[in-house]
Amino acid sequence: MTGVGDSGDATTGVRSLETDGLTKAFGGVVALDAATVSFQHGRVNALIGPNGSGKTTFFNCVTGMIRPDSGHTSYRGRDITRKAPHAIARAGVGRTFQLCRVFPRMSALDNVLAAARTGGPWSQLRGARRGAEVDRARGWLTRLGIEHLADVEARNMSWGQQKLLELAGVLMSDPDTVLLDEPAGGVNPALLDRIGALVRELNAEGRTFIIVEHNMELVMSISDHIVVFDRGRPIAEGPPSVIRSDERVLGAYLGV
Amino acid sequence: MASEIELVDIQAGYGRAAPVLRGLSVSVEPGTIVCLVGPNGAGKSTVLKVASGLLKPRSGRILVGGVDVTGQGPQRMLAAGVAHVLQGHSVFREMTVAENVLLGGYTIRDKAVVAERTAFVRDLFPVVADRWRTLAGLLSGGQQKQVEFARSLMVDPKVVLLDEPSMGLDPKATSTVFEQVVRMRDAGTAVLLVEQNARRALQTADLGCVLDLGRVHISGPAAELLADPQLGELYLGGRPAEPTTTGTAAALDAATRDG
Amino acid sequence: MPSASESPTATATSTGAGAPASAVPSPVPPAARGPARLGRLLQAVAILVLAAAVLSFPALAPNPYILSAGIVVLNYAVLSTSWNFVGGFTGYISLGHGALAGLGGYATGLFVVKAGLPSFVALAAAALLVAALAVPIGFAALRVRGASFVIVSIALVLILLLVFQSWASFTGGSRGLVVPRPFPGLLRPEHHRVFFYLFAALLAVALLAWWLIDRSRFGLGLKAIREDEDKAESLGTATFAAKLVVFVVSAGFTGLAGGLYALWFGDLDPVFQFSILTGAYMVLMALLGGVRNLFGPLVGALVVGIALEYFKVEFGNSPLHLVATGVLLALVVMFMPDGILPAIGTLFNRFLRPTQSSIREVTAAQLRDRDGGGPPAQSTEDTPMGERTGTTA
Amino acid sequence: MPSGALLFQSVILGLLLGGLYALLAAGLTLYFGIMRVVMIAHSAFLILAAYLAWWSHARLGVDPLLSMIVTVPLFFGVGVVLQRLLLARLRPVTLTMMSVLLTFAIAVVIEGLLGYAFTGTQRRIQLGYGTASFGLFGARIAVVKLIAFALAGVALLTLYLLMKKTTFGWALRATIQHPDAARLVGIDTDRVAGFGFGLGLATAAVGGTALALDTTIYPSLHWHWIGPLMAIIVVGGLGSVPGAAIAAMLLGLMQSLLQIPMGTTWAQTIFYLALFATLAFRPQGFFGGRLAQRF
Amino acid sequence: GCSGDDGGSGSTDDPIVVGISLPLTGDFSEPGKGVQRGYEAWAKITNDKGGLLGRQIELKILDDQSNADRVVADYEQLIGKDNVDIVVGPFSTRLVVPAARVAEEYGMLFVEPAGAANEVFQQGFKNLFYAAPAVANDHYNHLAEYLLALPPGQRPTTVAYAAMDDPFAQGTAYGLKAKLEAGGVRTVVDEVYPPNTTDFGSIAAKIASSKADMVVGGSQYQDGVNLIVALQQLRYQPKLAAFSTAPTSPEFAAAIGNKTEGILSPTGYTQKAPYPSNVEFVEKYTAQFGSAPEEDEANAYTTGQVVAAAVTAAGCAEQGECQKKLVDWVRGNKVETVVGPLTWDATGKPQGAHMIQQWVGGQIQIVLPAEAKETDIVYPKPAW
Ligand SMILES: Nc1ncnc2c1ncn2[C@@H]1O[C@H](COP(=O)(O)OP(=O)(O)OP(=O)(O)O)[C@@H](O)[C@H]1O
Ligand SMILES: Nc1ncnc2c1ncn2[C@@H]1O[C@H](COP(=O)(O)OP(=O)(O)OP(=O)(O)O)[C@@H](O)[C@H]1O
Ligand SMILES: CC(C)C[C@H](N)C(=O)O
Ligand SMILES: [Mg+2]
Ligand SMILES: [Mg+2]
Repeated sequence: MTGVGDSGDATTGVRSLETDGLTKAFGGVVALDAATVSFQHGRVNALIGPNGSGKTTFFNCVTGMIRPDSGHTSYRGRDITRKAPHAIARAGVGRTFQLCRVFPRMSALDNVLAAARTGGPWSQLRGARRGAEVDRARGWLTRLGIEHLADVEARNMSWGQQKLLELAGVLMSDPDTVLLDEPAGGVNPALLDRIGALVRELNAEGRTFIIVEHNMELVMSISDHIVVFDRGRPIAEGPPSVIRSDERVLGAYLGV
Repeated sequence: MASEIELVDIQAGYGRAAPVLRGLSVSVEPGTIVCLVGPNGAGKSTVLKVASGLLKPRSGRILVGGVDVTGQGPQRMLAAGVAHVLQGHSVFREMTVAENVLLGGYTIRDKAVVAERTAFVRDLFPVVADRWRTLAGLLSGGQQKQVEFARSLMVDPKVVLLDEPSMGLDPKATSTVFEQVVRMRDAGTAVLLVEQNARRALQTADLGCVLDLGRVHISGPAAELLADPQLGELYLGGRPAEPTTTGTAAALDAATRDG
Repeated sequence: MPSASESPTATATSTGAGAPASAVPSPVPPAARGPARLGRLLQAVAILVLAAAVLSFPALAPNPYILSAGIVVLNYAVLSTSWNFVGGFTGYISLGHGALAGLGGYATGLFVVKAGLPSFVALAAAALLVAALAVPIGFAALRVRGASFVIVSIALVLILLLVFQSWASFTGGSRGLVVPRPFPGLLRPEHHRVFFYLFAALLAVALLAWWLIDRSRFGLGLKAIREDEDKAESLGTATFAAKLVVFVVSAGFTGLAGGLYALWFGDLDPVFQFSILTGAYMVLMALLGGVRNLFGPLVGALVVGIALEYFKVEFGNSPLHLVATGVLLALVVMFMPDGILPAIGTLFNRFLRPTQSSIREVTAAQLRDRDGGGPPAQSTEDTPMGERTGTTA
Repeated sequence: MPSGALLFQSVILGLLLGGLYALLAAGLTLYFGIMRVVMIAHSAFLILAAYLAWWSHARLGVDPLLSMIVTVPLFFGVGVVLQRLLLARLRPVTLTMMSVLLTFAIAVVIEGLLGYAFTGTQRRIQLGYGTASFGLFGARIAVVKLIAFALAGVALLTLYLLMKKTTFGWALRATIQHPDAARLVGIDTDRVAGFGFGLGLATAAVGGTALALDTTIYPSLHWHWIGPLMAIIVVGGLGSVPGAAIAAMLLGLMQSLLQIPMGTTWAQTIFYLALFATLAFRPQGFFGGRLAQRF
Repeated sequence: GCSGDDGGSGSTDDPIVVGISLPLTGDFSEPGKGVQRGYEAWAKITNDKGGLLGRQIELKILDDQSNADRVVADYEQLIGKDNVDIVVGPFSTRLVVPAARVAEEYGMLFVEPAGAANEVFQQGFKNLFYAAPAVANDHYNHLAEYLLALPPGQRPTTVAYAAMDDPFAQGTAYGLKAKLEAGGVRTVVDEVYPPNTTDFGSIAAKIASSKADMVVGGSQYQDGVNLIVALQQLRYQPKLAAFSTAPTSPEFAAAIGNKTEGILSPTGYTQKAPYPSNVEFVEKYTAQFGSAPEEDEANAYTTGQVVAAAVTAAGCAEQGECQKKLVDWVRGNKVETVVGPLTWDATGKPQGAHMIQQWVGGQIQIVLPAEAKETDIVYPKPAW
């Protein structure tokens, strides 16, 4: 088990994910423009901003899926800029994808099991469907209300079901810091309340969240700290109450 | 008034699996918005796929403008006036935004109409105009969604089926989309809208249907559904609606007030 | 057989809004468990029958030709099982595995001829060499996916063909390489018998290795790569390393098969050792049987091997045997895209298992009561309750 | 040190060869890049077309170029039928993999039928102008090679314009990228995909005829072509017709020049070296579309 | 009538089944079919005369697709399953070697019509005999002698060689090369191309630009044709052009548009050879197939003659002990054939020499050695 438990008490002041001057341009489009952001450990953070402001690109860069042109990323004080995605994931940063990615020809249960973390290389040879892990996997499916789909192949699920399955997977991988890209997109609002509660619960256990989301209601209700992106760089940050009244945010994002 | 589109007692499903829709009936009259809500996997998208001919129902009938079109493919359905915007992402990823939008008008022969509509959508969604020559697959998720919606605005159908058009959109774009939905309704189009942004959608819609277990669970005037506390808890989420505002709208309002 | 009501999930719901507890589906539909067990039993029986059939084959074979045809089929089976380490788990379709077999054959031959190693030491050394070469090859090839990988794998065969043809001073070039017999005294029928058992043993080892990976966490990680590589990577699977490892394992087995074939066959010619057809047959056999099944490639090899021999005997002196092979292949692709074994499985399921539903069987109200533990909702008047269309019965 | 004359002659030969390569690879670009189909049978169709050209010349006395009047529409039709009857039935998820096998099967069937109909004997069209050539600054240009080159140019240009400028091209690309969405904008996806495939085979008809003008053909010859053609379209960037054309010219030229110091066999490795270099440094190809690396 | 009882292999009315695998498709199909015709002619001519040991000859021919793996499986099938009485060889060195190994390990006599390269005789086969006058490296011996005997002023001074990467094809070209180089003739181009080469433009360009006096092609068939056409396209006019096997094929002249004048080729056979069996062969073959036999047909026929002689002498033809007798007989005796009397050394290598043919006046005719010539060698050759 990773040190989720013991870091739980140090909820403030510990640095989680940080970037320094992160820049990424695609051809002429500057998706990230020297973005310097710092997220603290133990919080529920939100990352908001208009479409195309670079939120997903930010996720992709910090999780190693794409190489930034310049700038640095560190996690808990350690530089992870050039690390491979799986190494970053193993360091404790889990993520979901905006365009929802599941393993289409695997059952829901296997989808979740495939996310389970392992120890050293030799543990790779252990059986994949051992009791304890199957129970844990089923537990996540149940918490997200899709336990009845355990044996259904992911490609045969509805959009929202896949979204939930992806969330179950990333939670199964037991990350310290969870990056969620639009977890609410397409999810039934009734369930969303439960997801919100789940996030708070997991946060209470000491997990950090960074959530990209356009559902302001959810964002405002669950986050401790909000960072607002525009054109590839943060333009404001602070607790929900502050963000709600920040003029730049209103102009750039809320469209008033 | 006669329904523009009517699904009668539809049974439908995928492959050999158990049916997803189990005797469902919905109809939409011209100039109205009917909003479908329901839990994930209830079958909302399946309803739309049946309505646009992407999925052939196992039994039941589909009427468009009173004509039985059961079993017709999407091409015929489009010709009959039914347009469908898919859930998730359905841009043509390796084609430019321009090609995507223009393909929206694939069936329109009149060049002038195409040009006029193009200008309209370019105006409506700045990203479409700004990224006209970019491959659509390179856009951000929300930008793609906007392109998709723009593409669907190229035609002027009698029935429009929208599957979560606001998903992934920022508040500004969401408003644009809802404005367009209203504009279509006002122009006499029959709109069948699926939304998980349920409160906002029901505020816009005339009628609401709650789908669960593959059939219509409850239906009625949208305002009534919104007001039902139990439905709210089960399907619409969030706090029971304050009289006028909720969800994103609430945040917006709050923002406007404070600003 | 455990009934649904004994499962913990179901007991928790017994307070549900009037729904009978047993109606709540347990994660595994109870009806599916019986067939699963039956399936396992059938599988065990099948393995035993298969093993017995293989071991008694040399005794039963009416003539040495049939025995040699049996070796050819076993060789195909080992090759396609080896291929299936990469193809089945990671979904990378290599049409170039023929090159690895060819390398194994040539390496074995050259170790014997040039280094004077004893035949089976040479075989082991060759397999290690092929595995070692698979590291740089995999390093280059596994960087690309899908169609590009297919092309790269084809290129691998063709480039090795050119090298082995051109570098005649070392490889013998198109003059070929003659691999000395490991058992020089044996008459041909005896020779066949010995090699039949050697190939059978190699097949058993390859199957065992595949099975071990299949059930392991490593295997699950590989399958995740097959489904969505980036996603697997983001969940912490070291995808590149995993692909490379399994490619090396696959190459090692392929090399062994190629080497053993060289020892049996004796004459190596670059044109036939490095042929796209070899790789294509491996793929064909694995797909035919079913790439997701342990025994898929073996079944495929049996069918294709026997069919090839049959067509050859039937249309011996006209190219129509090619047509027959092609038609067979096309029929499989069209009508059994998942392979023979899964097709049989589906048939089996259709009789023994009810159709499954992915749609939830309880209303939102029931669901909330069940895990929310809150006050039971007075169900909305027109909630359709008793609807569970016999899916769990 | 090779003489200047030899160098110049080699450059000419290389360019002519490259033109032929470009034509032969053009159809592959279409299937791979646009339709996501790994079409192993393309070169088998080339050989089939070559045989038809040979047959019409040897048996009917018709100039092989005229045979295209029949073969091009015929191949187009065959392509449509193949796509509709076979390829369209493959599931999209496994399309890449299954198309390899299916088209492999088609290739083998063609090879078998060719062998059955025409025997395995090597054939060569005996044209009155087969060995005719004219001089150009000391180098010689064979008439047949020039004809093949011209055919390539015309066919490639037509293909390019068709894909980029016509609604058909757009509809085809849309169909492949998102069939459901394409149907929903009103595209008859079945028909369009069929036409796309037919178009690819139509290029094979032209290519096969060009090939038959100046080489010997035999039923199993198609295996020989698979490697170089695939290398060309990867280097050119899967899906890019101009990319494939440029790559073909360059590789043809390089092969021809490398043959002087290295000999025929080693010179062929240039295709695979270029292939590996491309994948190592620019997996999306040197001239192709930007999203091509995704599959 | 045949006996209906297949009880034992010894029954004397049973036909003698001769098993053969041939490349009827693939790379070697063209000559492969020639060999097939030769075998068929042999069976027919022999059967018409009452067969061997009073038994009819029955051929069992399989197609190996020019594939070495298949050729082995074929002989395995012929010997192991079909239980043929005699096996004879396929076409081309690349297939003969693996095929011979099967025969060897089953203890069968293996007379073969087309394994001419030196390699064949270095494998340690004890049962193999090549039924033709000479091995590949000796094919051009007469030509080399002739050229080196020319006065220095007339002798070609530079030669370009292009050989297929194939043991036989290279064997012929390099046999000549070794002798000419020893005689002081310079090699200016030495190209090897893989068997599947279809574009000869560049090789031809190299040869043409070397302006060599003579071009020598180590060719099988199709490659020879392509190379000649490519050379003609470049208007290269050597004083002498020699190609192995291709020019002797009946398809050759048409394939290069009848521009054959002056092309040389070694051959082990001539239709006009005075050997008694040859007269009969040519006559009956022509009656059967409508055209006179060429080298490939003759080689197969020769193979049959060798087998027939051995069977007649040993008085048996079946698997087992008999094969040893057959082998011993062939090793110890001289056989009269359509290509003349043949004897073999311990490795199965024949002890004769090839003749040289040239296309003269639209016909391929023997020009060397002097004692066998049908017409005079034309040197330098006319333009093509
Ligand atoms: N691979 C790429 N190639 C080219 N441009 C890209 C690429 N990925 C992203 N972009 C561009 O970078 C910008 C930022 O995209 P990003 O996906 O990060 O936005 P986002 O904030 O996640 O938006 P959304 O809310 O719509 O998801 C966009 O303008 C997009 O078009
Ligand atoms: N292609 C498919 N094959 C098999 N089953 C499917 C397929 N698509 C959807 N289903 C199943 O059909 C049911 C209804 O799916 P549908 O997509 O209509 O739901 P939905 O109401 O749109 O859900 P969401 O809100 O999550 O989009 C689900 O249980 C799903 O698992
Ligand atoms: C002279 C020919 C019959 C010999 C044959 N071409 C070979 O490869 O050995
Ligand atoms: Mg995004
Ligand atoms: Mg849906």
